[in-house]
Parts: sequence; C-alpha cells; structure tokens
Amino acid sequence: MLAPVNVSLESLNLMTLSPMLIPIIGALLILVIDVIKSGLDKTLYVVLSLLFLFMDFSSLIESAGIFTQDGTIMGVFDVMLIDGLAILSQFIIVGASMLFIPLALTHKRFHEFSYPEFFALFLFMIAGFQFMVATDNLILVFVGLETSSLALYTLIAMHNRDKSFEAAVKYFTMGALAAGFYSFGAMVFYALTGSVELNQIATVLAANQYVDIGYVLVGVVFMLASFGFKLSIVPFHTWAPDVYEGASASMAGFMSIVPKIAAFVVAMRIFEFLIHSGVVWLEVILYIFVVITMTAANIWALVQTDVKRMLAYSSISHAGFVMAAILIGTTQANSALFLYWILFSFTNLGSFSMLWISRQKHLPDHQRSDHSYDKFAGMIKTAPIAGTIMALFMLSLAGIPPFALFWGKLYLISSAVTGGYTVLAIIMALNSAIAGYYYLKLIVYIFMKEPVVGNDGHIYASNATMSLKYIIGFAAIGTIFAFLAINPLLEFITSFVYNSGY
Amino acid sequence: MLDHILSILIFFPALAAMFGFIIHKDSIRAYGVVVATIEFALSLWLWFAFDSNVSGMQFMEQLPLVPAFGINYILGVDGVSLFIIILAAFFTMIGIASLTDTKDVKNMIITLLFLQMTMAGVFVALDAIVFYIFWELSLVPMLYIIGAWGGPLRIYASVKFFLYTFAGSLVMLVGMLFMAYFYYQATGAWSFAILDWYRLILPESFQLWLFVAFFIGFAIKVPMFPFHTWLPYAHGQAPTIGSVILAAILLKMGTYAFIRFSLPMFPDASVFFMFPIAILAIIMIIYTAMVAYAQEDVKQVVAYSSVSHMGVIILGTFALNVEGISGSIFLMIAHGVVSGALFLLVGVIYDRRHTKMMNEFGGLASVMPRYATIFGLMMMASVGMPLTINFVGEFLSLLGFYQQSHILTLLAGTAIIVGAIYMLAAYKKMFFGVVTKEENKNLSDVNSRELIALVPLAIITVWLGIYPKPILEPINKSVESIVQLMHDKSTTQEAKSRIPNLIKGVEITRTSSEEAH
Amino acid sequence: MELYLYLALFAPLAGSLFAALFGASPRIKIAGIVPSFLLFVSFLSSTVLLSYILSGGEAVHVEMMTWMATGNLYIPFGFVVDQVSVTMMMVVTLVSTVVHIYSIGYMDHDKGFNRFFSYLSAFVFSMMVLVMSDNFAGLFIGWEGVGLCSWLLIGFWYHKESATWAANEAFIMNRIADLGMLIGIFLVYWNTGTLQYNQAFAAMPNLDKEILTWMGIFLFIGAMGKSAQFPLHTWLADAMEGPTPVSALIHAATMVTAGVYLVVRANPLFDLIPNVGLFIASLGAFVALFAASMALVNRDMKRIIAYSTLSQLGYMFVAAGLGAYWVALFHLMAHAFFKALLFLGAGNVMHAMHDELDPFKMGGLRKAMKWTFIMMTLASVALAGIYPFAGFFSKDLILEVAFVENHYIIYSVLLFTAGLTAFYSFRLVALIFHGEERYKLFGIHPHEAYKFMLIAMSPLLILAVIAGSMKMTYFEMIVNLLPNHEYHIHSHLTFWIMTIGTQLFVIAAIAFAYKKYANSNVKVPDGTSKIENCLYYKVLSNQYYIPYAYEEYLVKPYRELSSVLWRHVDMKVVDATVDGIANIIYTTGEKTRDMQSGNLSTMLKWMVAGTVGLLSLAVVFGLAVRYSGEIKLFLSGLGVQ
Amino acid sequence: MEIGLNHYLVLSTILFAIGLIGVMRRKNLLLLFFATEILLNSVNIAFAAISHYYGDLTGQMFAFFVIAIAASEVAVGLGLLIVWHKRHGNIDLDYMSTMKG
Repeated sequence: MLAPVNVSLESLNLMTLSPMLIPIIGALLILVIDVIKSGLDKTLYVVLSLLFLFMDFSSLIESAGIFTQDGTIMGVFDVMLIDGLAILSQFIIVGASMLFIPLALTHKRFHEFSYPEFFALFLFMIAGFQFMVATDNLILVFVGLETSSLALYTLIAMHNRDKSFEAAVKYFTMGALAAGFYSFGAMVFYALTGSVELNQIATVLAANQYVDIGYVLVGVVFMLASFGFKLSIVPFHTWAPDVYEGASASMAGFMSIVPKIAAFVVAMRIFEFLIHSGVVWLEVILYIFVVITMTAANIWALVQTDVKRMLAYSSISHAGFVMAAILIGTTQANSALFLYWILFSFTNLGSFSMLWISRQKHLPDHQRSDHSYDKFAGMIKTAPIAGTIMALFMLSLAGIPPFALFWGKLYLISSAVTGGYTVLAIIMALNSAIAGYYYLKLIVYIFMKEPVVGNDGHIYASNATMSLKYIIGFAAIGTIFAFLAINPLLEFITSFVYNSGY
Repeated sequence: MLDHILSILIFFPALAAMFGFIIHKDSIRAYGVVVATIEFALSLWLWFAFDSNVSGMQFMEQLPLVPAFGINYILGVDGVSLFIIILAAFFTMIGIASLTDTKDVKNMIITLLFLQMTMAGVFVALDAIVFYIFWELSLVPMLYIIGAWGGPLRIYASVKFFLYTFAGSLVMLVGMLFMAYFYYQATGAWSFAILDWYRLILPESFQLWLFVAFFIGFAIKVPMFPFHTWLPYAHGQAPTIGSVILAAILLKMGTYAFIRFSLPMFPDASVFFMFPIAILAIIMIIYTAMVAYAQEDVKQVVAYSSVSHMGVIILGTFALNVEGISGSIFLMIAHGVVSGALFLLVGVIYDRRHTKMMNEFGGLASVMPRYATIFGLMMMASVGMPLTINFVGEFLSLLGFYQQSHILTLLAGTAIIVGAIYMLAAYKKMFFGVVTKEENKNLSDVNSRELIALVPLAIITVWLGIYPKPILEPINKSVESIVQLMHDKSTTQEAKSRIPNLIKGVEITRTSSEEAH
Repeated sequence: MELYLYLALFAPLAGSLFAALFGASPRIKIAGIVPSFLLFVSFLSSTVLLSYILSGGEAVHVEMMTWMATGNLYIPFGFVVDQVSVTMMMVVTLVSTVVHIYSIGYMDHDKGFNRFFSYLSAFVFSMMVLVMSDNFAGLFIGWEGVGLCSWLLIGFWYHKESATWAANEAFIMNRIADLGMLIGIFLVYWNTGTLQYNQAFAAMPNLDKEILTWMGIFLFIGAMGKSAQFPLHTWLADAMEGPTPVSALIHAATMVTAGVYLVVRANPLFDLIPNVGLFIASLGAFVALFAASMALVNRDMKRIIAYSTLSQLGYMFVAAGLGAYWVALFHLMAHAFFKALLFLGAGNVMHAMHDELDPFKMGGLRKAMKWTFIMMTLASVALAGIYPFAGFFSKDLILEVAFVENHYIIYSVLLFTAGLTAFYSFRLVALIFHGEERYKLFGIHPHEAYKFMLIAMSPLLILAVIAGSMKMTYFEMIVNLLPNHEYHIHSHLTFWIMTIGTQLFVIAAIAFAYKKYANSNVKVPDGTSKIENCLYYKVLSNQYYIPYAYEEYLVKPYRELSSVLWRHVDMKVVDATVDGIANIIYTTGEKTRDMQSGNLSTMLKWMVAGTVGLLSLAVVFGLAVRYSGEIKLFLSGLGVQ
Repeated sequence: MEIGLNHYLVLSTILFAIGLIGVMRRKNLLLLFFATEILLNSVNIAFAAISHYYGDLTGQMFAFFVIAIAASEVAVGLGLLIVWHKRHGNIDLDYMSTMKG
C-alpha cells in the first residue's frame, strides 16, 4: 500500500503559481462568456485579456517584491522556481503581450480577431511561456513550451491566408521535430543523472566530474537543437523568415520577442551551468553559433526585397547577437541580455506595428508582397510623421545612439569586452555595421525616393486606429527617451540577475 | 545662464528645429536665419566669456546619465574646441542665409538645425559616450542632406558616406569600451569621462591596440589616405550647403578627436605611430593633390584639395609639440573657412550653369569680375599665401613637424607646390582665356545673397591671416597643457624625448618675446 | 623717423586699395594718378630715411604688432630701416614711382587700367615688406607677396593663353624655391630658437658647420627661385608676357633682385660658410655667361633684355658669393636704374610698333623716336659698362673682386660675358634704331611716346649716367652694416691694364655689333640663312632646349601620372577595394539565400543535418576525452608532443 | 539472454533514428506527422525503461506528459492538415513553398 499523501498547503506555496493561473482563468472565462453569448465584439475580449494581463503583471510585481526580500522561492513540490530570471522574463513576456493585444483593434476587419478563441489561446500561450521560465524542471519546461507553441501555431493559422497556413504548417512540423529533440535530450540527462531538475542534474554531474562527458554532450546537442529552433539559431532558423512573412505583422512582432525571451531564459538555465563547469566543447560550439547566426542572418537580410522578411532576418541576427550573452555568461552579460531584450521589444514591436497599420487588404499590382520596399518610397512626402517614426525605429535597430537599442548593444559589447571575448566584441560591432545597410535601405526609400504614382500616403495608416497609434507612439517615445530609463533599468535588472546567482 | 551655455548651445537649435515643423514653409528661411544667428551670437558670447588664460576646461556641466555604468553627461570647452564650435555656428548661419532656392526648403533648414545640434555636441562633449552619441547622430542629417538634395549618384554617395563612417566608429566604440574597462580595472569604478581617462596611464602594448581602434574611427572621418574615397563622392553629389558643412566642420571632428583622445590618452602609442601616420599624411598631401590636378570637375578639385589639406593638419597634430598642434588646430579653422568658401563659390557657378565641369567655363574673369576676385582670394588662401588664414596654420604645422623629422617635412612641404599646381590650373581653366561658350557670355555676377556668405568669409580669411593672435592665444594655452600632460604621462624613453617638456619651454617663450620687444 | 617708415611702407598699400576700389569700373585716370602720387610720397619718406641713415643715424627698428606666437615661436610684424634696407627702399620706390607715372601713359588704352595700378602698387607694398622686415617670416610674407603680384601682373592680359601660362609657370617655379626657403626658415628657428635677424645671426656662430651649411643652401635655393638662377631660370623669359612696365619694375629692377638681397641680408650666415658662398659665386658666373649666350641670337626684344637681366643677376651673385656684399648691392642698385630704363624704352618702341617685338622687323627708328633712341643707347652703354656710366663702376668692381679673390676662372668668365653683354645690347640697339626702316614693309607708322612718359624716364636716365659717382659715399654708408672689403688691385699696372683692356674689349664688341647689324642689308630672317641653321644658333635660340625638356620630362609626366593616379589607382584600386568588400558581402547573400528554398522537407533536413553534425562533433570530442590516455600514447609514439 | 536497460535504450535510439529519417524523407504531410510521433514514442520507451531502472516515477511521469502532448500535437496538426487539404486538395510538402529566399 502506498502511504497516504499528506502535504501542507504552506509547503506548496501556491502563490508561486498565481502569475500563471491568472491568464489561464482569464482564458477559461473568455471561453465561458462565448459559450453563454456568442458574437460579442472583439473589443470586449481585447479589454478582458488586457485586464487579466494587468492582474498578471501586478501579481508579478508582488512576487518581485517578495524576491527582493527573501530571494528565490520554490513551490508546488519544488517544481516552480521564482528567481530573478523568472520574474524579469515574465515582466517582459507579460509587458510585451499587453502592448500586443491592443493591436487587435485594427481599422480593417481581420477575421481571426472575431473569434474569442483567439484571445483564449493567446492567454493560454502567455501562461505557457510563464511556466517555461518559472521552473527548472524539464518536464514543466516541456509542458510550457508545448502549450505555448501549439497555441502559437493556431494563432498564426488563424490569420487565414494561404501564406499563414503554410507558415503554420511549417512552424508546426519543425516544432514537432524540435519537441522530439527536446524530449530526447531530456531523456539523456535523465538517464545520466536520474533527475529532471536542472539543479540536481548539475550537482550530480559535478559530483562525478563529468566522467561520461560524451553522453552529456549528446544530451546537450539535442537541447541545443531544440532551443536553437526556438531561438532561430542558424541552421535551425529556416522557419523564421517564412513564418514571419506568413503571420500577420503584429503576430510576427510578437513572435520576435516573447517566445525568444522565454527560450533564452531556459537556455540560460541549461547551458550556463555547463559552461561554468568547463565544458569547452559547448563554449566553442556556442561561439560558432553566435558568430554564424548574426553574420549569416545579416547577410541574408541584405538581399531581401520585403521589409517584413528583412525584419525577420534582422531579428534572427539580433537573437544571435544576444546569444552571445549566454556564451559569455557573466552577470553583466546576463543583465545585458535582459536590458537588450527590453529595449529590443520596444523598438521591434514598434516597427512591426508600423507595418501592421500599413497592411493592405488587396495589393496594388506594382507591389509584389505585402511590405515590399517600394511601398515605402517617398513616404516622407506623403506621410511625413509616419515616415519619420519608421525611420526612427530603423535607426534604433541599427544601433544609432541615443536610441533605445544602442544602449543594449553598448552594454552587451561591453560585457563581451569585460568577459575577455575581444574578437567577439569586434565581430559584434562590425555586424551592426553590416546591419546598418539594410535598415538604411528602408530609410533611403522613405526619405530619398520619389513616391510610386498613385500612392497618396493613405495606405500607411489605412489600418490605423487610435489604439494602434497609441501603441506606436508609446514605442516611439520609449525608443527616443530610452537613455533616461537605462540607469534604473540597469540597476533593477542587475540586482535581480545577480541575486538569482547568474 | 552662463553655467549652462553649452547645453543651450547644443539643444537650442534642436528645440528650434522641432518648432520649425509648425512654421509655414514660405517663412521658414527667415526663421532658420534668426535661429542660426541667435546660436551664433551665443557662441560668440561663449568666446567673450571664455577666459583665455585658463588652460583647462571651462563652463563644465555634469549630469548623471547612466551612473551605474559610468556614463555621465559632461560638457566643457577649452581652446581646442572653442573656435570650432563658433565656426560651426557661423557656417550654419551663413549656410542658411545664403541657401539658394531648393525643393522642400523646410526640411532642409530643419535638418540643418539638427545638424548644428550634433556638431555643437561633438565638440563640447567630455564623456566618451556622449561624444559618440553626437558623433554618430551627426551622420543622419548629413545622410539626408546628401541623399535628398544631391546629384544623380546621391543615394550611392550618401549610403557610402554613412556606412563607411559608421563601420569605423563602431570599432572606435569597442576601443572606448576597452578604455572604460581598463579604467574600471585600475580604479574599480566605471567611467567614460575623458578627463578621468586622461589620468589613466596604460602600458604601451595596451596603448597601441587602443590607439589603432580609435584611429580607424577617426581616420575614416578625417578622411585619411586609404579611407578617403567616400569623400569625393559625398562632395561630388552633395548640395552646396552639404559640402560646405561637411568640409568645414564634419571633417574636423576626426582631427579634433585625434587631439582630444589619441594624443593625451596614448602618448606612447602616438609617438610609436608618429612616423607611419606622418607617411600616410604625406601620401594624402601629395597623392590627393595629384589626383585633384587630374580632375575635370571643379568641385572634385576642391574636394580632393581638402583631403590634401587634412594631411597637413594630421601632420601638425602628430608633430607632438606646441607649435605643430596649435598649428594644426588653427589650420582646422582656416581650412574650414577656406574650403567652405570654395564650396560656396563652386555652388555659385553651379546655380548659374548647372554644371561643374571646368571645360564648360573659361574666361569667366571678364564676365564675373567680383566672383573671380573672391575666388582668387580664396584660392590664394588655399595655396597658403602669407597674410591669409591658411598660411598661419600650414606654416606652424610644418614648422612643428620639422622638429620630428627633416626629410618628411621636406616631402610634406611639397604641399605648397602641388597645391599651387592644381589650384592655379583649375583657376586658369575657369577664369582665364577668352569666353568660348555662348551660355557663359552673360552670366550674372555674384548677387547680394551670395555675398552675405562670401564677404564675411573673405574678411575672416584676411583678418585672421594678419592677426591670428586672438585665436592662437587660447589654443596655445590649452595645447601647452595637453603637451605637458602627454610628456608627463609618457612611459617610454622614446616618447619622453619626442614630446617636449614645457616646464622650461614656457620660460623661453617669455624671455625670447621680451628680448624681441 | 618711425612715421616716415610707416609712410614709406603703407603708402603703396593705400594706393593699391584705392585703385582696387575702381577695380570693376571702367578705366579712370584718378586710379592711376593717386597711387603714383602715394608712391612718390613713399619715395620721399624713403629719401628722408636715407638722409637720416647717411647722417649716421641709428637703424630705425619698429615692432608693429605680434603676428604669430605659440610655443617658443614668436613672430612680430617688425620692420627695420638700416643701410641695406634703405638702399633697397630707395631703389624700389624710385623705380616704381617712375614706372607708375610711365604706366599712366603706357596703359592708357587698356581697359584693365585701374586693376593694373592696384596690382602694381600691391607689388610695391610687398616688396617694401620684403626688404624692410626684421625677421625671416616677414621676409617670407613679402617674398610670397611679390610672387603673387608678379603672377597677377604677368597674367594681366588673362585672355592670352601664353600670358596665363607664363604666370602659372612663374608662380609654381617660385613655389619650388619657396619650399627651400621655408625649410631654411625652419632650420633657423629650430637651431636658433628665433626668426629675428639680429638674434638669429647672433646665435649662428655657435652652431656647428653642417647645420649652417644646410641653412645656407636652403635659403639660397629660395633666392635662386626669385632671382631666376639656373635651373629655375626659364620663368623669367616667359614672364615677358606681362605688360612692359611690369617687366621693367618687377623682372628687372626689384623682385628678381630679392634673391641677392636675401644673400646680402644673411651675410653673417654666408660669411660662416665660404664654401657655399663659392658655390653661389660659381653658379652666378655660370648663369651670367649662360644667359648672355641665349641673348645673343634671340629675336624678341624683351626676352633679350630679360636675359641680360639674368646675366647681370649672375654678376651680383658672384659678388655676393665672394663676400663682396656691398658690391653686389651696389651693382643691384645701378643695374636697377639702367635696366628699368632699357625696358621702358623698349616699351615705347613696342607702342610705336604696335606690340611688335622682333627687332629685325624694326630698324631705323631713331628718326621717329629720337628720345627713346638716346635713352636706350645710353642705358645700353651703361649696361655694357663703359666709363663713366653706372655699369662701369659697379660691374668692373665685380670683375676686380673676382680677380682679387683669386678666382681667375670666374674672372675670365665674367670678362668674356662683359663682351657678350656689350654685343647683344648693341645688336638690339642697332637692329631697332639703325639701318633700313624695315617696319615700312609691315605698314606701321611709329610715333614717339607721350612727353610725360619720357620725362618720367629721365630720372632713371640721369641715375644711369651718374650713379657710379656715388660709389664712395655709398661705400661709406654701407660698411656700417656690411663687411667692408676694399677691393684694390695692388699693382697699379695690372689695374690699368685690366681696366683699359676690359674697356677696349667691350668697345670692340660694340663695334662688331654695329658693323654686323647697323648696315642697310639686314633682312628679316626667314629661317633660310646659313647661320640660322647651324647647330649653335639652334641650341641658343631654343634656350638650350631647357624649356622643352621641362615640358617633356616634368610637366607632361606629372600630368599623366596624375590622371593615372586618379583613374586607375584611386578609382580602380582604393575605391574598388571598399566597394569590393561591400559587394562580396552582398553577393554572398545572393548566392546563399537559396538555402532558404521554402521547401519544408529541406528545412527539416537542415535541422536534422545540424543536429547530426553537432552530434558527430560531440561523439568525437567525447571519445577523445575518454581515450585521451591512449591518444596521448599513440601521438607520443608518432613523436608528436 | 536477459533484456537489460541498454537494449531498451538502443531500441529507442534506433526508433528515433527511423523517426528522423522519416522526417527527412517524407513528402506527405500525414506520414511526416507519423514520423514525429515515432520520435516522441521512442523517447517514451527510453523514459519508461530508465525510470524502471532507477526505480523512481519521474521518468514515467515525463512519458505520460509526452503522450499527452503528442496527442494534442496530433490534434492541432491534423486540424492544420485538413484546412490545407480543403484549400489545395493536396498534402504534398513540395507544394507549400510559396515563401522562399
């Protein structure tokens, strides 16, 4: 007979679950409402999900408060792990999602938003990501990963155009493969250590001095493969451009930020202890990955003819750039990662939203794709303010000071310098120079070309509503005045990262 | 107000530019002139308030920006930067005042005001990152000016200009980060403040690498010999106002940065690299002068000539003694005035004939006597005629470098020969001979709007050529302190011997001057 | 006294600026008269200063204001009037006053009248700065200033290609020399710590020989340019493209003698380095002969006179080089007078002949232009050095110097050159004023120049005649500043033999010239006569092919090299590299973008391939670790460390 | 002979390899999904075996989760597949390459 299970609720420490539970409840609520009365307007759902995200955010703030007092918290049979990384990344996830949701309030009707399921799935996805980052248990990571991914595939597909289905299928299939890799990797670690908790795996491996390093590496390889997929590390990146192109601009913007930060945090948890315990091989491989990813993606971005696809490649390159932080693995580097990502999310969300508001239902014949460059030719003449803002985001992405992303680059490169990765630092610098070219290309189109005949500039705001404009304005202001926020952000992040031992 | 004059100098034009969007485009020119004039007046006020007996920084301002990472908003001005700031304000003013009718003049003027902000910022920044911010930011308006109002190849030219400089300065940024890191290792605190970095004595091996990193950034900006090819394109395509400001101010950022960063921070490296750089400078001087001689487009002649003159400036900078460095700083001003004026003059003829090809002209001296006269004056200034502004600078620069190397100075001195060759040839082609082309027969001479810009420049050219003292004195003070700092900081024997120790030097100046009196 | 100094210095500037006011407007007499008057003022004040100095007054030294002061360098605008500079001031102001007044007539019909006077006065000002400055930098200001003005004036008729070409040639050649000058100045500064004459010269004796030698050489290179010494001489002949008064003032009397002035001024330096001095003297002698030989056959009135100027400059350098500075200065002065006279006379002739320059096309002009005839003849006599004209005293003195200093080669060269001088000057006179009236063939009706022009020339005439008599007074004055070597041939016999011999030789040369060119059967050469086809004639009339050589072997290559550097090096190499890098990156993108085929199974293959690749790497690494021991053993077996 | 842990692991590895090959070779979307299922299930075998070997339930828990997730994956996947088939009348991978470069 098994002994009866008796667990005291205090030891469960359920509050650790609250940030994830809130969106789940929200999602269920939305579904229930729909069951009771269908055909309600999307605005209701938008606002509801915003509300729940707000609650989520506030509960995060609360747990942040707790963390600052008495450090890392475990909970629910020590499955949950609320440390600095978890909180920071959840801040980013939820924050970005709050910026994303209002993008549903477009001027034109898009049929995905008319389904309440869309918002339900969205909230589930958020919960999934939060689970991913808030645990060091491989099972829970897996669950979170898949929940979010499956939701994401569906959301992409709901955009309901040929391309979006193609994108969804591609993403899904490769995701399935990645899931396979992940589980296999987890299995290997489990086989080696008899545990699926990262900290225990670490301790066990350390205890036997990595005798069977070969097997560890096999496990690492599969983990690398699966997270390489999530983080779109070359050569696992192939899905990214197509999915970005297929998905709606807003969704693409979202994908370029939230899933990646979640993946980054997990990658950080998994790989850092390996690197620090001196697995040279992993260091070398990561080095190669970082360099190849940022360089190759940049080079491909150069030759794109569609702005959205260019942005897709550029965010691959940014991901590679940030991957360097995991390679370097100092506290400064890890804080740089978060700083970079916060700033990046502002700018990137802004630029994708710019594409989003200029989304046409039907393409004029001179335009080969939704957001081909020549669509933006002479924008400064037809829509000066929109053009300026667009250019602003491009400059920020290119890392022109004092705009947001410059500070991220600055701090990250600096961490490479202090970490002793001189060559890497220079490669990173030069890569931002290459990247300059394609961002500049768009600016050239906006400012220096003549508008295509018949383009009176209304297309740039054809899809705009007040709320979208607010979002963009918010992003723009964040991008310009980033330099005021850097110092508090830096101190906040650094303390959190440091206190959670990274 | 005087305590924050530097911030005002930086942000007043930016703010004005913001408001500029409101103003109707018919009256924007007037607005621009007013703003630029106020800015210029402010800079003049700065000059009068400036105490030329103080060698250090003045009007310092300090605000925390990212204290956690040692980045602060520090401003200050000394003799080195003071006059370039004034020059920048001045050129913005006359640039807008003499702006010929262009399309979307509103955007142009707003852009110019933003450009003015960045230029002021670069020269007053005393924190590496703040410096870097303005340094990079200055690319953007120039990019727009070239790309939107330029010639047929404008996009190629502007993108080339941007990316080339951008790539260079990113390497420089890495250098800065290293510098900050070394400072952190030495003191345990992050700081990007230049004055803090001055106090940091690095071993030579570090200095060499850092010097190279900074050098790449600066050399591309200057531009020095192998990196110079963006300049002819930029100048060739840019509208007049663009070339003027590019030549007069933006190029000076590079040479200024050499004096502000490279010399005081890496004295040993400066000595180590003195001869290689001098040789580069000499190549710049002779080679580009010859290339200029081969040009058919008068604007290209002026463009290459400014590369050639920048060579002399670099040479003077790396003379590493007071004469040379103050000479090179003075030559920065001089070259700014002269090349700026020359570009304006080219613009004058371009507005009339819409071509810059010299074989299109000939005999203009009889058609446009006033134009020919001013052009002649500026040309003579640019070939370094004594009692014009350029001579003082070139003389001092060469004089200074002569202490370091006789033979190299002899080679560099050929500047006065080759310079004369291409300039006189160009002048002959354009102004002498009989008027052949029908369309040249009745060109109108320079009009009042153009004179607004040209006459002041002509006056400055002669005035400072005859009486450079008011500028040379403050420069001299600051330079003396820099040289002394370099001497004290230098670790290698070589450097100690190459960089003069002024403690006694100062005495000599006084006695000798007294004897002469 | 300072007042007079400033007056002398700045009156010309005022005149220049005044004329410049009318620069663009049509010709107006006042623009010529005022500068001339101001120059006269300057002349008067110079005279005052001269008398002051003559009466044994202290040298006037003023420091107007600082020019440059940085580091240890201190350069004021300082001016000094001592025996040497006052001599030059006299020469300059006198000749230029004359030339100004003369020009009012000469430029009468030129539409650039006003412009001309502003240039001319500007030149005088720069010349005054040159001679009055008390430091090398100030000297250099004037040095460049006169260069600029001569550029303006040679190219005065800028519509003439030849004129502008000559102007640029002159400027650039001078620039080459100026570089030497500049280096010399640097040497002075870095070794003496100052550029003031008095301090610098005071410091020089303690410097070591080599440095001094270099100083001397470089400064002299500067002098060579201005004074058109070989090999920088070609510009002077071409400079004759300018208006004749300009040739008279700049290219005969004043500017070209600046080089001599420099050597004289720097006499403390050159005294310390006699070997350089000797070189200067030898070069001078060579140039004297060389120039004279070219004058022999030339068929351009002005060029002939120009070459004679060159040759006379050679004489001066001989004197200066041999340390007889005062002699050089004396000859400079005398020469200024008669050579200016000669040029102005030539100007008259040109006017009469409607700018015809070939003396062979003239002949028999003495009836038409009596006064000009007389003046030019007397000037030529003076130039030839016949007793008691100016040339005799100054030039024979130089011969004596050479003799006394035992440089017999130089002596004989100079002696021979004296003969040539006499010959070519009178060849010119004969061709112009005697023989058949060949100009009739060209239907020209010559007329004498304006009265006031002739009157203006008269002071020069007088001085050309009597200047020699001032020798002793001048000597008295000058030795206060310059080393006072009296040059006396010790045995009276030799002295008389030499003098008389020289005179006879010269007269013979004159007679020969008359015999050959004053008779009625001189024809306008048409390139057929035997003499024209003989080698020597060709070589001489082509100026030893030196201008040709410069054109071929310096100018052309420079031009071609330039365009090669631009089209091939700058565009095809330097720039192409930059663009090349960009293109490489871009094309790599174009080539490799096919990796993104868009086909799902390819994508999956990429993923799996990536994984497998990593896996194999991992396995290799793992095995390597596991069997590291064996591997080490194996490697050591192979002898690898 | 007695079946030990290694046999299970080898088996799972082989299955995994088969799955990978399937993933690479299959052009038919449906079969592709099968291949991914093989991948996951191979891992399940291994988990079960290992957890038996260690005698703790974590592995089996993991396996259950994997099964659950596999199921949901199939649900989503099939959904997508059906929509695709509705629109294009085929489920061949080579036809879904409108986006490239």
